[in-house]
Amino acid sequence: MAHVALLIVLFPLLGFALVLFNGSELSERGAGIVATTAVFGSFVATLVTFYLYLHHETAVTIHLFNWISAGTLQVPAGLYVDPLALTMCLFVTGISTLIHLYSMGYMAGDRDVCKFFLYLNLFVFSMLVLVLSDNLLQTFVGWEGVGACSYWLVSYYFDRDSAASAGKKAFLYNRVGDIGLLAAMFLLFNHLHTLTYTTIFSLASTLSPTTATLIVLALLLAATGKSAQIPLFNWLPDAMEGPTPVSALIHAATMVTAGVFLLVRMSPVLALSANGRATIAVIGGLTAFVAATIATAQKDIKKVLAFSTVSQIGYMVLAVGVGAYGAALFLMIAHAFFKALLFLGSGSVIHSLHGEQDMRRMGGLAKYLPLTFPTFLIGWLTISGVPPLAGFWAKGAVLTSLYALNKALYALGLLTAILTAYYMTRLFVLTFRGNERFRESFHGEPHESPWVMTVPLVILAALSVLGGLLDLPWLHQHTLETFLSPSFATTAVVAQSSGLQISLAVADVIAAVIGLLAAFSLWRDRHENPRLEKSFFEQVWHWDDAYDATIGRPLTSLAAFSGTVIEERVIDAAVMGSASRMRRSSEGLSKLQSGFVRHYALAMVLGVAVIVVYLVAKVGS
Amino acid sequence: MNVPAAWYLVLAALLFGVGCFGFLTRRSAIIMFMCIELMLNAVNLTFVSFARTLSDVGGQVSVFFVMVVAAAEVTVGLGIVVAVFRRRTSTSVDELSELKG
Amino acid sequence: MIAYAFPSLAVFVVCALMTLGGALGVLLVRNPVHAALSLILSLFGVALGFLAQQADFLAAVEIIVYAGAIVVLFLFVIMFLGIDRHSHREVEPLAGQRFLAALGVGIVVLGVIALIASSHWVSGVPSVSTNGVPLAPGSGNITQIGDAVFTTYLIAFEATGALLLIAVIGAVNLARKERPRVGEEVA
Amino acid sequence: MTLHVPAINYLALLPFLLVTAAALKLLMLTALMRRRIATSLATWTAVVAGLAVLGTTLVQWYELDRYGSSVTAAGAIVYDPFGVLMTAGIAVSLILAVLNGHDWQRREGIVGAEYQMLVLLAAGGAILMAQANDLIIVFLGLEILSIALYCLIAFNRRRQASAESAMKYFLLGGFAAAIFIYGVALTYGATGTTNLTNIAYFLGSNHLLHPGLLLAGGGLMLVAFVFKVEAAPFHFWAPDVYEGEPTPLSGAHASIVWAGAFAALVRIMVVALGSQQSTWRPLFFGLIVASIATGALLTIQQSNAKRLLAYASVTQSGFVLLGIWAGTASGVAATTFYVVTYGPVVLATFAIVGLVSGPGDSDHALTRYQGLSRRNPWLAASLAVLLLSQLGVPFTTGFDAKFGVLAATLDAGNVWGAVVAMMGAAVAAFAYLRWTTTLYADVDETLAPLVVPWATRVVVGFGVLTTVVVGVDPGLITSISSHATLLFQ
Repeated sequence: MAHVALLIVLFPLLGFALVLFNGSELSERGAGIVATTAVFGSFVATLVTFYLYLHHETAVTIHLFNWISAGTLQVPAGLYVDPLALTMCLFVTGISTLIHLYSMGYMAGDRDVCKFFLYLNLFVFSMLVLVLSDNLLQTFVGWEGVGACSYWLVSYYFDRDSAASAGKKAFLYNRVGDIGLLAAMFLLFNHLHTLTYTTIFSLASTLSPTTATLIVLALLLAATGKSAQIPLFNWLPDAMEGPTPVSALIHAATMVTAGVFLLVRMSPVLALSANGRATIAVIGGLTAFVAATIATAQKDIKKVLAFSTVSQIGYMVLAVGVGAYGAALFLMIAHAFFKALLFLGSGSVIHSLHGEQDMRRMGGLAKYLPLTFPTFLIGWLTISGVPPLAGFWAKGAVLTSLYALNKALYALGLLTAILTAYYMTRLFVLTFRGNERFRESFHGEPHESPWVMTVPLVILAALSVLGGLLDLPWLHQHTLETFLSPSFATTAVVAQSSGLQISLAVADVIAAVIGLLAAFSLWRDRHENPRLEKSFFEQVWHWDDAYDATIGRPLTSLAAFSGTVIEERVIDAAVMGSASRMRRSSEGLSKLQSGFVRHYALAMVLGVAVIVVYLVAKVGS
Repeated sequence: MNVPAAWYLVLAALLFGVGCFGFLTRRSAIIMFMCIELMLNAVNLTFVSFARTLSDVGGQVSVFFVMVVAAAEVTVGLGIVVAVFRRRTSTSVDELSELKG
Repeated sequence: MIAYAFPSLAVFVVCALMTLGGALGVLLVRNPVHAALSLILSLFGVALGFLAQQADFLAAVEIIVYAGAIVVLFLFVIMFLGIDRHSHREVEPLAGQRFLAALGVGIVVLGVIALIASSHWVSGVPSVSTNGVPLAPGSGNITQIGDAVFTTYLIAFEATGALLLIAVIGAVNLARKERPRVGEEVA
Repeated sequence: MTLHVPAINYLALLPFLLVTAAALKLLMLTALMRRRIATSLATWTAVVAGLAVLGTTLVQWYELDRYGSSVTAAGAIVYDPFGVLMTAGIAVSLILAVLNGHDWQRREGIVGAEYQMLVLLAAGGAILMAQANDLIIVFLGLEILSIALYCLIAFNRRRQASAESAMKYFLLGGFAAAIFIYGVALTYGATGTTNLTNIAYFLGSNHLLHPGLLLAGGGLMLVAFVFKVEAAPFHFWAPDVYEGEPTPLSGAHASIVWAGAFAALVRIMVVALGSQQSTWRPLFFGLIVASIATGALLTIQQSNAKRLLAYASVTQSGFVLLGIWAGTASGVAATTFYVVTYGPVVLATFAIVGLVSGPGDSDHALTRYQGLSRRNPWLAASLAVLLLSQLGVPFTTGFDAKFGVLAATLDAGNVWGAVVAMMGAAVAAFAYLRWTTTLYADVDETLAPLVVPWATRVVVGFGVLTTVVVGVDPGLITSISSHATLLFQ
């Protein structure tokens, strides 16, 4: 099992190396095939590991080597294969394979396709390192790797200003989150002298409640950065600037799930702090709701999906906050299926219209896209929570846990469910029904995408339909929940009467139907936003403006002040010119390097003189 | 009573200083090289003076090795001087300042 | 005032005059040939210092090896390059070099003398390498040195072999006129 | 009278004897054969000698493991794991330097075995320094090493730059050697012996009330070593000499010379003068700060690859000195690790530098590296890895080495040294990264790929593999170097 588990990580690395070193010789198709095969190999290795795990039924730590060994800091590099890591790996590698396959069609003819696949493989590798790591530091390496890759991929079209600045924004927001992870690591190491998960878990009970709360809050900060939660959620919609398969990869399988994963992984620490968990739940609930409202007003098809991701991740964080880890994971998997489906479907739509992303210039595409349309239909119904698709069960699991633990959060969740159905229906109607508005700007016939793009759509559609089977509420054994339970510290036990369960399910369905009907009635024959949405939601609750007003603008004016007043007289020498200062001192030093051998000898003699003077002073004292 | 070794030590230190100063101020490679020989001889004198005070032959043997090294160094050093200045009319090291920065 | 034996005092004064005078000659004269001759003077002074301090063998070697071989080699190269007419008496081209050199060297020399003096000129224990046997005068000196070279300093003596080997290879390689071209290579 | 020739452990001396014998064999062949001997024959002789030394060190290591360390040949040679490990490092560097030289000779059309002979003897000098237990032996090893280098630097007499750098290195080297031996003389006066063991014993059993003489000796001896390892302000020769000398030799400076000089420095400072630690530590601190600051500042504006690497090694040597500053077992182990792992990296870097410069070996502008990734993707990637290793990126030996010395120096209480070192590393990072990005810069026209000869392939491959494999799993070398403690520590 150890060797197979190692293969999970090594395959993408191998693909990365192959593409890196043969980049100039590989055709773009060749690079695609190599990269896709590598990730597929990783998926197969995961399946084998999974099979082996089912026979052993114990979590395994695979020690690779002693990475850092300095005094009390002992960090081995290793893999920790437990149900949580396996589950993550399964859907990360599986969905990544499909996205790789899809990219071969989507990116065909783009420049630097090799580089694209290079980053893609590295991305998957980093995510697997993150997930399979047996200690926090190694997770951090993967965490940073994912961040760096997302930066490269988001600013892939770096000659577009918006793409470059979106990349930077993603990077900066992530850095803020990283501080959280670093702080958590320092705190843990300071108190427990270890960064290895299993040791942390066994020692966690020795942490004082205050420390535990601090650690949980630091972890939450980390998660808000990576998983795009309030207050650091803004980068994710901007990250749409990258190519669509990248969006799918970031949103569905990797990256954004990392934050939730981290929280779930640290569940034994979370268990120690009720306040910390409550904060998590509130942040998650708020994000889910706020992002959903924003999604109702976006014009760009990918922006809607982006905010929908933020909202769905909010659900997961909410579930983690109330201790329903199983439900969070269930939603994560279901979300991976249907969000990948929706993104790839939207990519197919954009592809058919040669890059058009504005929904106002779409409409009536159903008949042109015979495969994309039905699969997208399934995706839409799944995320809206229509039974018996995966979304219904997953969201149901979250909402059921919420109902038992906190009625207010449950109400918020249900409201968000209505909004979800609403904005997704709006998106669907604007894209596939109604008049063919694209005729105004697009000349020619939209065409269906090639098979490499549609096959992943079909597979993902099938998964979205069947995903609910993972955790049906009336199967008490052999469900995802029981499979995962060894990885969780404590699971919120939600023992509820089947009658209540059924009525909750009915409530979910009603929420979905309300959203669907509202959207249908509103958007059947219009395509412009009403006033309220336009002014507030479309502008992301003025979130960027708020940052701009509270942090950006004061800083700008302060900068202007210092630029005109302070800088010239005071700071110029110290701060602003530190680079040029360094260059100047460098030039000064290099003048000493005059080429005259007697100057060099003089420098030596003066050096000796300093030594002698020091020694005389030492002896004299 | 004979002159103490200390006098010779001071003499050696002064000789070392003269050699050192010559190395820094003379421009001919050959004369700079001679100055290094002066410095080595100052060292030899120091060794011998210490050998006398310590009544130990080790210092004298050290001088022997310093001389061997000096001979080897001179052979190679003058070889380099010849190789470098064969086609020139002066041996000034200040002309060798192409490499810098 | 301690009265020192006149012969030793005279020897020291002569030795000091020869040594420093020769050294200053190297420093000051224009003609490289004269510099080499000044060097010989200085080396004779050092040899005198050796003689005065019971290093008879070394005094002989100093004159044979240094004055006889090394300085002759210097003279040979000076003649060979034909630079005996040239001198560097003009102004020092490197600004501040002389002043800084004098300052640095002055500090080093005075500092070292001060440091030696602070330790009362010597602080080691006598006769370590000869196991308590004091320095022998006259021809006994040669025996003692020979003994030490083949026992305590055996490895050092062997290492000088490698040193001279390099000197041979290096000098031959440096003095060779032009290197042969690739065509001459044989397998 | 009878002469009591001291007992000699020939196994301990075998590495030195092997390289000298190989050089002698080449000399004999040159003298006896009518035509110039083939470069490949000379190369293989030297490589086999290097491999034999490596094999010998392996045997020595196991023998030492079983029977413990000792001194031999009347206490002049020390036979301990530290010396053996340094010798092994020198042997590896020797092999790589010879292979570098092989391709260089091919490019320049130079035949003959002089290069190999001199490199072998230089390695012999370094080995002697690493094993020396007597200041006279250290001096002789230093001179064997230096004189061989003087000849090697002047080797390519077609190039004016080569002659200039030989002259500079020779004059300054002779000057430094004179200062060193004066220091030895003063130390001799202070302790009555030149034997390191005896010095340590003398200082251990006597408390010097007036240590002025000893300190003057120690201070002057220090100068020669920091001159050899390019520590500021004794580093001025380095960029000029690196630029002018044949490129395969530039690698030898920071590998073979470093190993010898640092080994001797460790022995003198930690073993012989360990009791004076409180005095020499501030001196080392000054050297560390000066080296790291000067090196880092000067690398950032260099546009010549070889000069840049010369300044970079000034910084690196500041880092190594951090380990000696600590003077503890872990400090010595970190120093050893640093020196032994830095050699292959720097030699592989210079192998690529020589290759990119092409015939003539004179144009080392960084602009030549533009778009190397298009011409030779593997070569560019290797160079990137090597540069990142010198920068100290995690998962390379550079990181582990820097981490080791920093940890050791922090353990010994040198917080400021560590701070300066990290700031210096950050500044120097700019130069390495600029070079690395040059490799991947877009160029308008793509030149034909460089042909990489087999010897360069071996050197680069070995360097990259070492830095990555050992970098990812430094356990083996770390444990070896922490076992390589000094005999009298």
